[in-house]
Amino acid sequence: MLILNCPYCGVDAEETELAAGGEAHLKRYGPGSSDDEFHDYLFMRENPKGVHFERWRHANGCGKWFHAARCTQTLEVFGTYTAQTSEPPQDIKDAIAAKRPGWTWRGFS
Amino acid sequence: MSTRLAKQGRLINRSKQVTFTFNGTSMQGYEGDTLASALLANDQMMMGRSFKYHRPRGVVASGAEEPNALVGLGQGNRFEPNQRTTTTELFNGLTAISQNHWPNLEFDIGAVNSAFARFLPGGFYYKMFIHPKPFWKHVYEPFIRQSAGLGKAPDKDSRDADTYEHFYAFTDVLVIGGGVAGLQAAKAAASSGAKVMLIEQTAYWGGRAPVDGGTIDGNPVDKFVDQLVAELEAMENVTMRNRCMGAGVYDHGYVLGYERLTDHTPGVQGPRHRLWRIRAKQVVTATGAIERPLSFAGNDVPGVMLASAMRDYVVNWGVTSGERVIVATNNDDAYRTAIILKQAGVDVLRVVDARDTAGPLAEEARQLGIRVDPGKAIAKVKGGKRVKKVAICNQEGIGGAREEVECDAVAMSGGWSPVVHMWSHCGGKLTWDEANAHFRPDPERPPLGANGEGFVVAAGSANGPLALGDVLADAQTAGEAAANAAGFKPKTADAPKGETTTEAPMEPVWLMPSNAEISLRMKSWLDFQNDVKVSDVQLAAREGYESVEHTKRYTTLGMATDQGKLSNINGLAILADALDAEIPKVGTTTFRPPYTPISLASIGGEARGEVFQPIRQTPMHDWHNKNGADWEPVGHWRRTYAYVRPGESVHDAVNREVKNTRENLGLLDASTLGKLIVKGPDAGKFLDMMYTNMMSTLKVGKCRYGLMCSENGFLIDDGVVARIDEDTWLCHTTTGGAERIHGHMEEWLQTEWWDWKVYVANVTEQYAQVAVVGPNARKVLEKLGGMDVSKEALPFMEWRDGKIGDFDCRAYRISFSGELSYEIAVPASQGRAFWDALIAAGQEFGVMPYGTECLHILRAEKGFIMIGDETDGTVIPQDLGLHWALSKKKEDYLGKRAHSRTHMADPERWKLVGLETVDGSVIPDGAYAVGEGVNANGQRNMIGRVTSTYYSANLDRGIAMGLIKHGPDRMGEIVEFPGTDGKTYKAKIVDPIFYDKDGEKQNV
Amino acid sequence: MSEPISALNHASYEGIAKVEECGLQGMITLRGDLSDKVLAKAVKDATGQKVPGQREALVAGDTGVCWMSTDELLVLVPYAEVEAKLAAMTNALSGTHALAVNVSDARAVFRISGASAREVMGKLAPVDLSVDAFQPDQIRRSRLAQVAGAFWMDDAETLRVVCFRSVADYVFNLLKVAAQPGSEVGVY
Amino acid sequence: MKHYSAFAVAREALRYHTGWERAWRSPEPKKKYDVIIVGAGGHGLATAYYLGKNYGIQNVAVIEKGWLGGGNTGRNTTIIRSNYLQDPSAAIYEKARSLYEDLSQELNYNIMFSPRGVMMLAQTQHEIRGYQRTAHANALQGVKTEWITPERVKELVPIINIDGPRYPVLGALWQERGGTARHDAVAWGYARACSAMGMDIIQQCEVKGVRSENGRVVGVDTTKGAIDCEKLGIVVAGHSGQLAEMAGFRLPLEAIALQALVSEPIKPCMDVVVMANTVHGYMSQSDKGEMVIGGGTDGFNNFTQRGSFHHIEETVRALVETFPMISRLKMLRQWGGIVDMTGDRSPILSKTPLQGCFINGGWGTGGFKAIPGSGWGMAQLMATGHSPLTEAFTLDRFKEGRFIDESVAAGVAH
Repeated sequence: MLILNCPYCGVDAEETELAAGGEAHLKRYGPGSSDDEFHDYLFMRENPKGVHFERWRHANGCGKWFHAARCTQTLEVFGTYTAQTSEPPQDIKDAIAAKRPGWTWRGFS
Repeated sequence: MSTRLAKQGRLINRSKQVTFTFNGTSMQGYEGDTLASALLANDQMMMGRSFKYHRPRGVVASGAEEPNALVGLGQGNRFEPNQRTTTTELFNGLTAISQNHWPNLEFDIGAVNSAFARFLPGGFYYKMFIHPKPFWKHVYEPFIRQSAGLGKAPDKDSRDADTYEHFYAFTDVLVIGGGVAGLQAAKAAASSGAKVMLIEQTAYWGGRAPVDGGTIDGNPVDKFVDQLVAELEAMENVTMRNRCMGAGVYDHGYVLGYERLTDHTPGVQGPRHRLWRIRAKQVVTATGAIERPLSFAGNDVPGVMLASAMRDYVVNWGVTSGERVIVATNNDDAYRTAIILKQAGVDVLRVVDARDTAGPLAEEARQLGIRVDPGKAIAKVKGGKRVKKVAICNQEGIGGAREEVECDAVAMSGGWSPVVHMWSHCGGKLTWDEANAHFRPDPERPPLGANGEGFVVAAGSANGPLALGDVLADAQTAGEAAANAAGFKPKTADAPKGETTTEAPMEPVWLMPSNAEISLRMKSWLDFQNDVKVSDVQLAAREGYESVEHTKRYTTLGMATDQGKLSNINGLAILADALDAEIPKVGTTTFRPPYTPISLASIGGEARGEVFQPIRQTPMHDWHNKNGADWEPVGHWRRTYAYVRPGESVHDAVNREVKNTRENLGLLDASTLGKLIVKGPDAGKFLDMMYTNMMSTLKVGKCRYGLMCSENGFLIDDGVVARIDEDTWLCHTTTGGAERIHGHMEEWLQTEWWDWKVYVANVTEQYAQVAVVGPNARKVLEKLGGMDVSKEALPFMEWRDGKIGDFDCRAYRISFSGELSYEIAVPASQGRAFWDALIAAGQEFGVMPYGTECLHILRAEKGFIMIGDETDGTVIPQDLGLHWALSKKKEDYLGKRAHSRTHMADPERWKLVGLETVDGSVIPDGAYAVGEGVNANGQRNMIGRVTSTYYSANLDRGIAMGLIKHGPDRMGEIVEFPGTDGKTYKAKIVDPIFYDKDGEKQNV
Repeated sequence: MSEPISALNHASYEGIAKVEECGLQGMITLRGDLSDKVLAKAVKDATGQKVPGQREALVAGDTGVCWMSTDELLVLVPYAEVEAKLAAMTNALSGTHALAVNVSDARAVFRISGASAREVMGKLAPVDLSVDAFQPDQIRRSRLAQVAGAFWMDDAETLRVVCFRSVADYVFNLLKVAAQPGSEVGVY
Repeated sequence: MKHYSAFAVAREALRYHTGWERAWRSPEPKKKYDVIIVGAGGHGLATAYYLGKNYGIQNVAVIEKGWLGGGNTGRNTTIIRSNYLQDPSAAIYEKARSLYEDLSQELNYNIMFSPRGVMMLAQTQHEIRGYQRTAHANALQGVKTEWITPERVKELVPIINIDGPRYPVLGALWQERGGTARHDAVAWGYARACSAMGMDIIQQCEVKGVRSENGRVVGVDTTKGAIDCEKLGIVVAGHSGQLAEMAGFRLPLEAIALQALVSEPIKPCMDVVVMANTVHGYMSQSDKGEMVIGGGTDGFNNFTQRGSFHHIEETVRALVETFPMISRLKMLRQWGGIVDMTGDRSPILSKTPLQGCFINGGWGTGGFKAIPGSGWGMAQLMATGHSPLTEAFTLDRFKEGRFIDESVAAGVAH
């Protein structure tokens, strides 16, 4: 039963207020993209054992989507941040580095 | 025999007698008794039968760890199987029945299993009952199921008479366990000002320390407990609950508390159980320790009990478990039992101590005239339903040279194991403690919370220490540590000084005698309820079931209702020995919640009966209810399937509605259709991405039918979109689509196109919407008066704001039936009044309300697709011949890229057509069209399927729509649909529009 | 125009707390840039209140404004005035990118009052309702058992709860169960 | 291999069961095998078994990080059915079900397959249409199912409440030869048979790397050293992604938690398996008497084998509503497993970009019931390069948009 802090309304929301939205920072590929690009965009996921970036919606709350950086093995939460960004902010990356030196996730580290 | 003492019993109130029945016999007990203590007081030692061999079972413990003394409690709608007598508080009128026997407890047919025990070793059923094949299902299994299964099933029609609830609590520090350690830890934590919650599973505070004796700061333990409880109760920041068990520890500091409010006072107003959902920054587990049995032959005979339990029954409830008792031990603590029994006037024949040297307590026992035999062991306990005699031998050796002693009870102590469940539930790791031969929490590897730091601290004997002084000191430290970790500054203080007689070291004894021969090992029980013996674990190891998980599953060790609280460590030790490995190397099985079983009803909480799930109602719900509505759940909504009149079948009603709507006037409650306002400078651009067709070009005042696809290309929703003003659109969605599509839009706006200036609002429930349908639709509206609804003023696919009668409304000239049709939205608060007005005004025009089935048939007659019928999550617009709705002009919209994938562009895909049965019959729902031959897996080749199929009262024949391979190119051909009814339905492929092909009716 | 009727037409129940459906309440969902001065003035004109801060509820009786999200407010006005206030607001905001819609009829409002009011809500919403965590002037959007809802405190012993109209009956029944006699928890 | 029978048990009893030999050997790995299967769960062991039995390939090693059968094989709700909608699913699940029928005799190990019947309740009009569609498809697929009335439902399951206030039972899809089996025994039985064929089951051995030469697999590096092989089968459920990464390709999979629970044992009161998908719960009664209950999955990636409690809540309240008499029974134990989910919730049995390397995974919540069919098809694929049972479940289907979606008939997999 996770608790995530909603960066929009500031509530420490328990899981039942939230809706999980899958992997974060996917780049959308539309018409004109290759089959591989489109396939990876829709189906290929990192599924890491460890640091992961994912989307959540404060569904039973302010209704906003946000991002969370979380460890899939310990469920440790490194931080949450706005959904209006295409990559994790530096302070989140630093927070992860402090706990998981040498971490990488897709292009990020 | 077991009996009640004239005095003693710190927990019972002798002035309050309580009457109860066991297997129909009326018995007496006192307020404060548990069912177990009361039964013992009535010399009822045998309380049940074991699971596999149906052997007689007596109570062995005095608390939550009890594996044997389980009963069926209560009657009728309050009957509950497998209730532990040791945790059941006695009350007047309690009725209990013993379990797993036939015809009765004393004489049980199933006990033949016991005679054949030798032929039924661990895992025997994997090796037997294989031939002949049909026998498993019809002969072997029924017998096994019948003889297993423990408690009686509640009556099939019983309905729980009680209510249940949840409660959300938030605290800085949660302390689980109200013994001296828990109390002290709570005090230490609370001193910091932190919010502290303390829960205890029993009805009293102090745990077992008051029984074990000793002094705290010079006072008797009882006095210390009373003072401390009073002190804590007086603290503003401390919440205390007893009868509230810590059931499970979950991720991010989530803890389940299982509070039993009225189990001991049935019938009293209020909920029976309350399931606490506690969020704690830090959790202190002060859950104590559980004594281990000793493994010797016959250790399962009624009368053989844990030494600590026998002690509890004397001190807490003034009950002796026997008149002539032998104590067997590998540690000093058991001498306390010997001494207390002796002082209570019980004849303690001797203490059989596997060790050569014991501590001062042994000396004390000798002073009282108790014979102590060092280096000795119990070779075998004799007796069937009650201990009769005990054979004593040397601990070293195979158990020869026995001396037999007559007695009626045996107290055994194999040392103590900390209760580490709460520590382990969420991933806390354990470490092996050589000195005490037990697993205890490894402070280096606690369960981790949301911040990646440990969030559980173990305190007192749950953490390893067993001596009173050490327990209190450890609790003080734990309490302070928890408060610190929760972000508070506790006042550091010295723990109160606990003093007890010092004890000599225990010696691990996993088998009595040390090299017991096989005949003894086959009678040495590990799991009393599931009948797992030392020899079974050794057999499992020999056969290669080496992992502790394998052994557990192969022998069922620790899988009984006590989940191995007594048996697991002993079994583990036997396994380790058999594998010639060290115990910590073998490891433990996983500890899973709950600590002890919790009622399913408490998990469901308030969600039962009328609040099981929400039912969404439209403003006209009551009218429908009063007028014969046959309800259909659509998501959480309730919609009317048909309005059934007296003497009518549902089918009749549907046909009546179908004809009347085409011939006269029908009313549909369309309030459940979603209505989303989309507004902003970029709204048009946004809707062009959401819909497959162009919405930005829609003129103000006009409506357009739109399709929505997922990014994966599949149809997800459809509906009519209306342009309200320059930068505002109103999008209709399917019923139940409102929340889904609203979320869908917000998702794209917030996570992909966050720089677009668009706001969305869900106004679905602001309006009651009524479809006024049929040749007389305009007449009824004109009769009510108000806005001009003429063809000229309000043409097809347009909308207007205005008044109808005296109702403010928005009228849409749209049709899902092919009839002259208006959908009229009025404020929900006036929906019912508006509906009533239409019904009244409509009388002269033959008005009838119609339901969802009529709606389906009308649209099918017109070949309109229905999301959820023609679509199922695998269908794309191209399959349905909706190419016209796929904008060629737009370079992008959700689903466009997906449609260009090979399989979606495949000409072999099944395509939408109409289907007309040759004989006019109705093709069964879900029927498939078959082609020639079979595929590589021997399955009949299919070339299509029916998506919607109905009897059309207007056409008086069966009509259907379906997806058929190359369908549109095969007009006029006949395809076959084999039904599950044995018939084969022949249907001609036709155009899907069955009625009013030119659409004249809707354009009048 | 015929007499408008609220979802449960003032139904009420008395248990460990009093539960009442409040009847019709004028409500406007306002979405826009909350830092925008024009928007602030529109809110002020409609309610006399400033734009609330995060999770703030500035409500007096049937007039006030609640923070719903970073770009959304719930404006409360007397039911009879909602159309006029909405028109004025729409007019004032005509130049700016904002959305104001009447949602009065899309909602139901309940009042829970009495010493156990907090506890009744504490059985249904996963929210810390202890005095030090939840106070008058705060609003919380959350879950009431299985449906979404929002609530704030009018005073130390009174909660006002807003939910969707279609589930008013469910929420009322929930509150009745949660307020059943003999179910005091005794923590708040 | 010593033959198991009542006679053998009796004979052993006379010598206190001291004569039983190991069910499977515990060998050290050889230098090289024809085939290495990674993962000694049901699917991996069954694959090895049919490689040996159907294709005579017996120089096989099954490598297991932990203990055989210690993953999802031993954590599921043991339901066996094949009433699937789509052809490829129906084919492989029915193959599995029919193999289960004789598996005890074939393996000489009682896996307790109990064809007690599986019913899926229809509680909405939409479900009725979905299940009637499934019934029609099954008839053409050679899967014996039928649509039954509420009265028949009540007859088969006396404890059910068919006219509950919220979702009355409107009928059910009934598969008479569906049922349950003893999950651990399935793994143990296959393991014993594989070992008897001379295959090596190497437990407590973790694969650390996959070795390949010019695009072809040549072996694996393990905690017990390097082992060579001609062909490699990856059958590791939730850990597929990690293994694939070692083999140099990626999989469209995500690992999430699925939970289940059992009640305390009671005397027999429900003989069939009941699934209620509208309210998200399913229940059967084990031979021990426990009510075995399963429900929904979490929505987020999770490798902890612990799920979120509110799913247990949703499931339990649904079942208490459907079977009111269980209200006062108690939950004895809850647990979680890691399931690997694909984009269409159907499995992947496929060749991979690495020659000689095959993948069997993505079974999501439905794996146990498929074990024999999965092993049969996978063995055929690995031995011959093609299997009609597996051909639809290829990796590239996602790229082509050729999905196998079972959710369409509300027949969610369990």
